[in-house]
Amino acid sequence: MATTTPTAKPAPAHEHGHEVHGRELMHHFESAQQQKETATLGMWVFLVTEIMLFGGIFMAYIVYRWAFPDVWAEAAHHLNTPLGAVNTVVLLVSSLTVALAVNAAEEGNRRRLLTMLGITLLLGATFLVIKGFEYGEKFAHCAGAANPVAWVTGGARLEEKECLVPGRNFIFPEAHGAEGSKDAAASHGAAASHTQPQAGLGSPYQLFYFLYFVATGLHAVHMVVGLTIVSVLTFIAWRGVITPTYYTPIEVGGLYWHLIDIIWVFLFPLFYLVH
Amino acid sequence: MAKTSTTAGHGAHGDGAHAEHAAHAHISRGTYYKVFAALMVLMALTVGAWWIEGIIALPRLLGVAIAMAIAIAKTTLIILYFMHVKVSERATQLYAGAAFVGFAIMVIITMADYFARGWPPPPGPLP
Amino acid sequence: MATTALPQRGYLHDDTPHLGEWIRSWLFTVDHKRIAILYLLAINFFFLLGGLAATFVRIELITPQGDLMSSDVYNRMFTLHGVIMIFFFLIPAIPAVLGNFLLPLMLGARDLAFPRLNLLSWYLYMFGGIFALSAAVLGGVDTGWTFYTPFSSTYSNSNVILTITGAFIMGFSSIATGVNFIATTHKMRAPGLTWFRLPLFVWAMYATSLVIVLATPVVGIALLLVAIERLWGVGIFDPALGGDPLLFQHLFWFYSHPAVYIMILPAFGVISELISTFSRKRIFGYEFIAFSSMAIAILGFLVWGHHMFVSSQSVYSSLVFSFITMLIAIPSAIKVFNWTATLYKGSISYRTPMLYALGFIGLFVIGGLTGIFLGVVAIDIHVTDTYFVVAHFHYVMVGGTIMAYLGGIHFWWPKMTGRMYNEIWGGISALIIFVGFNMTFFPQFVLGYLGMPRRYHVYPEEFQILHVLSSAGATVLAVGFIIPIIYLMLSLKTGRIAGDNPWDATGLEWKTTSPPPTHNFEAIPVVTTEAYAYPPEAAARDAAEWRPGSPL
Amino acid sequence: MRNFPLFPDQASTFAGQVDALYWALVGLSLLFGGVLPFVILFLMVRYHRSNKAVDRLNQVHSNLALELTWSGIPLLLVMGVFFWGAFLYVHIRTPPKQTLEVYVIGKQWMWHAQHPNGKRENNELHVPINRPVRLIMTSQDVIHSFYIPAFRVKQDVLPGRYTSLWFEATQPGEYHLFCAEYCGTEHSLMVGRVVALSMADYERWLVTPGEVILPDGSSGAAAAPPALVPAAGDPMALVGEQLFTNLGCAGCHRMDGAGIGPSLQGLYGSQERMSDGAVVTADENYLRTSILNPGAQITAGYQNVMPSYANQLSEDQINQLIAYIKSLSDGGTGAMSGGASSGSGATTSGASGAATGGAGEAPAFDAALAAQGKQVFTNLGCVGCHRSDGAGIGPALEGLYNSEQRLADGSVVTADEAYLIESIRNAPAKIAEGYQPVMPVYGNQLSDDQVRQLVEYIKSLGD
Repeated sequence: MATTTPTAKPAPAHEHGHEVHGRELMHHFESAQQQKETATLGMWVFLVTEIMLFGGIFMAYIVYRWAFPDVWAEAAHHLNTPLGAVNTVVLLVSSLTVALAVNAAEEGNRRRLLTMLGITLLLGATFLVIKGFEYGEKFAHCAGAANPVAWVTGGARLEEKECLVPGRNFIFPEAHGAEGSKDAAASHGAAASHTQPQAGLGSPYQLFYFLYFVATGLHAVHMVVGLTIVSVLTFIAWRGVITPTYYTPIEVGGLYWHLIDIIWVFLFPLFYLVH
Repeated sequence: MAKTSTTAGHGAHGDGAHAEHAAHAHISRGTYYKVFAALMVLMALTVGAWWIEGIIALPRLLGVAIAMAIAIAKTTLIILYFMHVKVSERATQLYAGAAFVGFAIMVIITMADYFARGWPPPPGPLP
Repeated sequence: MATTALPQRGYLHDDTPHLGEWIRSWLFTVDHKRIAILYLLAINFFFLLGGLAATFVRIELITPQGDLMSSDVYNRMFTLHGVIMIFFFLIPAIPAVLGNFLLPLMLGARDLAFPRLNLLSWYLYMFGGIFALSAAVLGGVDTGWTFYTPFSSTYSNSNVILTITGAFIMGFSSIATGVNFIATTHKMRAPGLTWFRLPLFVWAMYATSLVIVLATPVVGIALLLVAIERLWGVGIFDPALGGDPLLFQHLFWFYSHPAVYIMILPAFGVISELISTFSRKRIFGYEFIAFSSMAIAILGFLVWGHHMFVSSQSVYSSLVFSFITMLIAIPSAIKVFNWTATLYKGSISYRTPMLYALGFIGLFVIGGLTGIFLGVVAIDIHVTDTYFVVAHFHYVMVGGTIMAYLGGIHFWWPKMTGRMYNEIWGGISALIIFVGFNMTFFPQFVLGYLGMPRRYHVYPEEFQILHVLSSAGATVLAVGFIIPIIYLMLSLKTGRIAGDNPWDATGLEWKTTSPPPTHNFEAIPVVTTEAYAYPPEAAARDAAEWRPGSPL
Repeated sequence: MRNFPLFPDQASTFAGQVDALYWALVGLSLLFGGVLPFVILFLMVRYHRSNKAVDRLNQVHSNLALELTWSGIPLLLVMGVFFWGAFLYVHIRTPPKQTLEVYVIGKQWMWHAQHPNGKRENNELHVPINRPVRLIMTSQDVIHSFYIPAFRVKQDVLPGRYTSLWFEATQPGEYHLFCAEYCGTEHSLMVGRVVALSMADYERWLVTPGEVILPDGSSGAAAAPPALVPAAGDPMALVGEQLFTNLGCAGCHRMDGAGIGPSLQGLYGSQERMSDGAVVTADENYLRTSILNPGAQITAGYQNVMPSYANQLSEDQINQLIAYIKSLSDGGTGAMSGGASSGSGATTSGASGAATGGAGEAPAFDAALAAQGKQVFTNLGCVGCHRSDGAGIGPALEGLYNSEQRLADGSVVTADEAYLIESIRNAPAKIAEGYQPVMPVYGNQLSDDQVRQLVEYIKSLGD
């Protein structure tokens, strides 16, 4: 079949150096351009799998939200929407800083690159702290404390029993969410005033919180991974590995960070902004 | 060689897209700032819409549609500009789209079953 | 081709006599060929393990009473068989061994795009395997490989979480391989190697990778949700909370049906190579075979509900799924017809790989046609979850994937090791496998239509004769699987030196030495012709040169 | 040679239809799978390299017409197969209006069935032949699958909802009943038999007492309310009614519609408007939801005040309540109206119609009519005198039907239908020995239908 004619370049890696940046070009690539495009494509293919991974959770979300719209509306009122909104902004800003970091790497501006990566790390950590506080609130309520601080210090108690962490102790409070949405009160507010609190097992309210914890939890795991990646990127950028001809790690790591952002862009309205 | 073959004009290492992007199409910093501003506006819009829905009654589906439209707009901006898909080669663009096609297939077919089946079924706890 | 010694620069060769160094040079290798060998060893180990479990299942079923083992042990046995064979053998078998070894060679590349990711994939596979094995050692798991809720999430008292973790990790190993193959196929092709000059094996691998990448994460999350439900005590598939057990089935089959194509598409690729080479003729309808692979990959995502016809899914969904299932029969049929047409006016030789390939066609036709039975809802209602289904998917998986896997191993054995296997024993074992396979699984079609449900430990007496027949066939089949292991091992020491291209095949992998050097090619080849460009004289010359006494 | 079948029994109306499609497919498969190997064998031998006599030079590598042919013909064939299968499938999934309904509960690892008259059985299912039977099934734990190979029917049984399945048996006999969905350790022991009987045998069987284990694990006789003693043949709906009364449902669900809950009269099968504007059909699943999770769907014009009965009722009790609610509906396809086809469907045909209906089929009794009969019996206050323990001023009616009765005048009569009708309409005509002629003449106060219902009820008390 194929006529094989010897091309210019023999096999061993070190003899590849037809361009100045020989060190970071791996032996099996022909050019830096090819290597960068391959890496980008590979990352995107991996991001496809990430999207499908979260896709399974979104699928479950759609099924149950469609089944229990009232439950969703009531349950979502017990999430801390202001904190969720702040977190969304934090992530969007971090996306910008990552994009600017890639830009700085392209332009060979090491100082700006390090600054941007540093800010990204900071924002990522902020996100996790806020998320942790939100989780803490829910767990504190289960323990009977009014907020996470009170939980640790033994301060203010919660007046009304509430536990929104799915499990044996799950207690969904009587829906005083009725005052929040006046028209909704007509249908399910009345319902709430008559039925006993949806106690423990056996209520679809748990589905909402289960999905909330699983989706945001998995997202938080991705955040931790993302932070690790950005830390490594910061380190190699600090070591001076990144050059205008070789910034593929920043580009590819950035793609991952943006994906985390995209997932949150959907999680935020789906869990916090429900009526 | 019975089957004559054309000379290896293209196809060398990849999809022959090298020349096209040789200069590496590049997104300027100004664009990033503009995109970010747009994201912030969309963010304000989605929270605003939610707040308004709390005051005046809108059909539930409309609320969901607004929130999702805004989320999709944000995602599109991030993917096209922050993730450089707008200036990437064709294969990358294809895969960036493939994920959403795959997800859409899963949702459409599964939900079609739920619609036709009459979901939810009785949520019956058992003794 | 009268070489008498293996080339010194082969990838298998090591300069370091020191044992520790040698082990390290294998365990930390990033060479796709060595990783393929690591996979080969691991996968065959799991195959033997799964086969052992199957042996116990078949022995138990000789008598209608459950007298060899308790029902609990039996359930764990068939689950072990299913989990090991599907997640740790069939899914990675051809891609991770043959694909890993051949894809860069066929593309004229020095390695896969991401060599370290490739090594990571093997480690993930091993980790997943260790989890699954530890689950088996610690008492096993009794849910069946399908892990249906609420049984798996609430009622089973076995090591579900460990097994699920194993399958989950193994999923990431698959994903790593898929990502690697896609990026490699897109970006690493040799100069002149356009898409329509690719060997069909590469097309099949590409289609497989596409399915892996889109489907695997979904089962990952579905299994993860089951594990969380078990750990946490609450979950979204629990009917007590308003959850829907059918949602799990949707998510599970969204992966597990395409997974069937992850198993069979690579086999199609192998068979295309074999048929063409041993007919000494360009494959018939190249484009149709290539596109039918892609069509199967895509349509494969639209038919998962045919596993749920009696699960109380809606009537309309069932009809739509049934309709698309009928459509997917067409690309499979196209392949079979094109392979057959390739034989016409070829110069056919009955070497072992070709015997496997011809056997594959016969068995896959039966497997495919019974698939149509199962796709027709009215018949599926009767035969689903019976031995009819068991027989059907064994015809596709064993008769298809394993036949192709063995055929491929034999075909590329000289390339992988530099030595020939024993042709006589090869032919004998191929025939034994073919006969043993049909003896094992054909009676199961009859059993299935009679109504014998699958996963039954104890069964009504009137089914015994067919079960005994099936178990007897399984013995023959086991012998057929053991013979190749023996003579292939022996060939490593005593096999004839094969030379670079023992089959006179086309394809870039035959342009380099056997075994290939670490970086595959001394010089990157430039491709100027399409795949399988056998000149028409080749076939005639072949026949002219044949003398009585030459290999058949 | 022992029993060695190669093809399953055909014992339902579906069996022949499914098998016809099956054999058609086998034929098509032989056309391809049978011929193709021989084509391959032929080519293999003819073009083997040892054969020097054949032309190898004019090879063909593609042929569009050929490709289209071998794509097109299989496509047409599978489309034909698909439509055949699709129509058959829709037929299999569409039960006729009038069916005999049997409730089935699956649990690890047994099947429990309850017939309309309350008769229960484990791991067996007795069904009449030539009569459509619909199974309404649910599971107590994991997913099971109800499978009768001889009938070619199978349906998964899920926890938390009803699935249904129908068939019409054609051949009397015993057939395998399997659980086809893997359900745990003793999955392969979750088997039983389906007994198809002639209508007369079936009805005789229905009134045969038998011990069963209830789905909650208790033995039938102890756990069930006394009225459920199988011998008494009390309809499921009556147990449901009792439950309805005991739970106090009637306080809100007043039948005149004046209660704070909607009236259940005629509810089953009707279209109900919900408070959110949706219109739902009040089928079994709706009723189930409304009992277990009343807040989920509120009927328009009513408040969400009903407490949830989740965790308070067993699957069994829910089935009984639903059977009762269905019995309140005329238009429904429920067990009651299903059986009452001759009664309510032909009110004008009068006594002769009823009589011929009885004589023609000679059933032991009609469960549905009997249920209505019991209601009439209660409403008229008959039970005040005809106490079942025999201590009343009228004779006990248990075991009366078809027994020899000595009358006050010394003669002996057989208590057949004619005797019962005469005794209702004109009691003093034949007074049982040892009793006084105190029973009023019901003459024309009762319609023919009511009399027939009473007779059926009395028949149901044993023969």
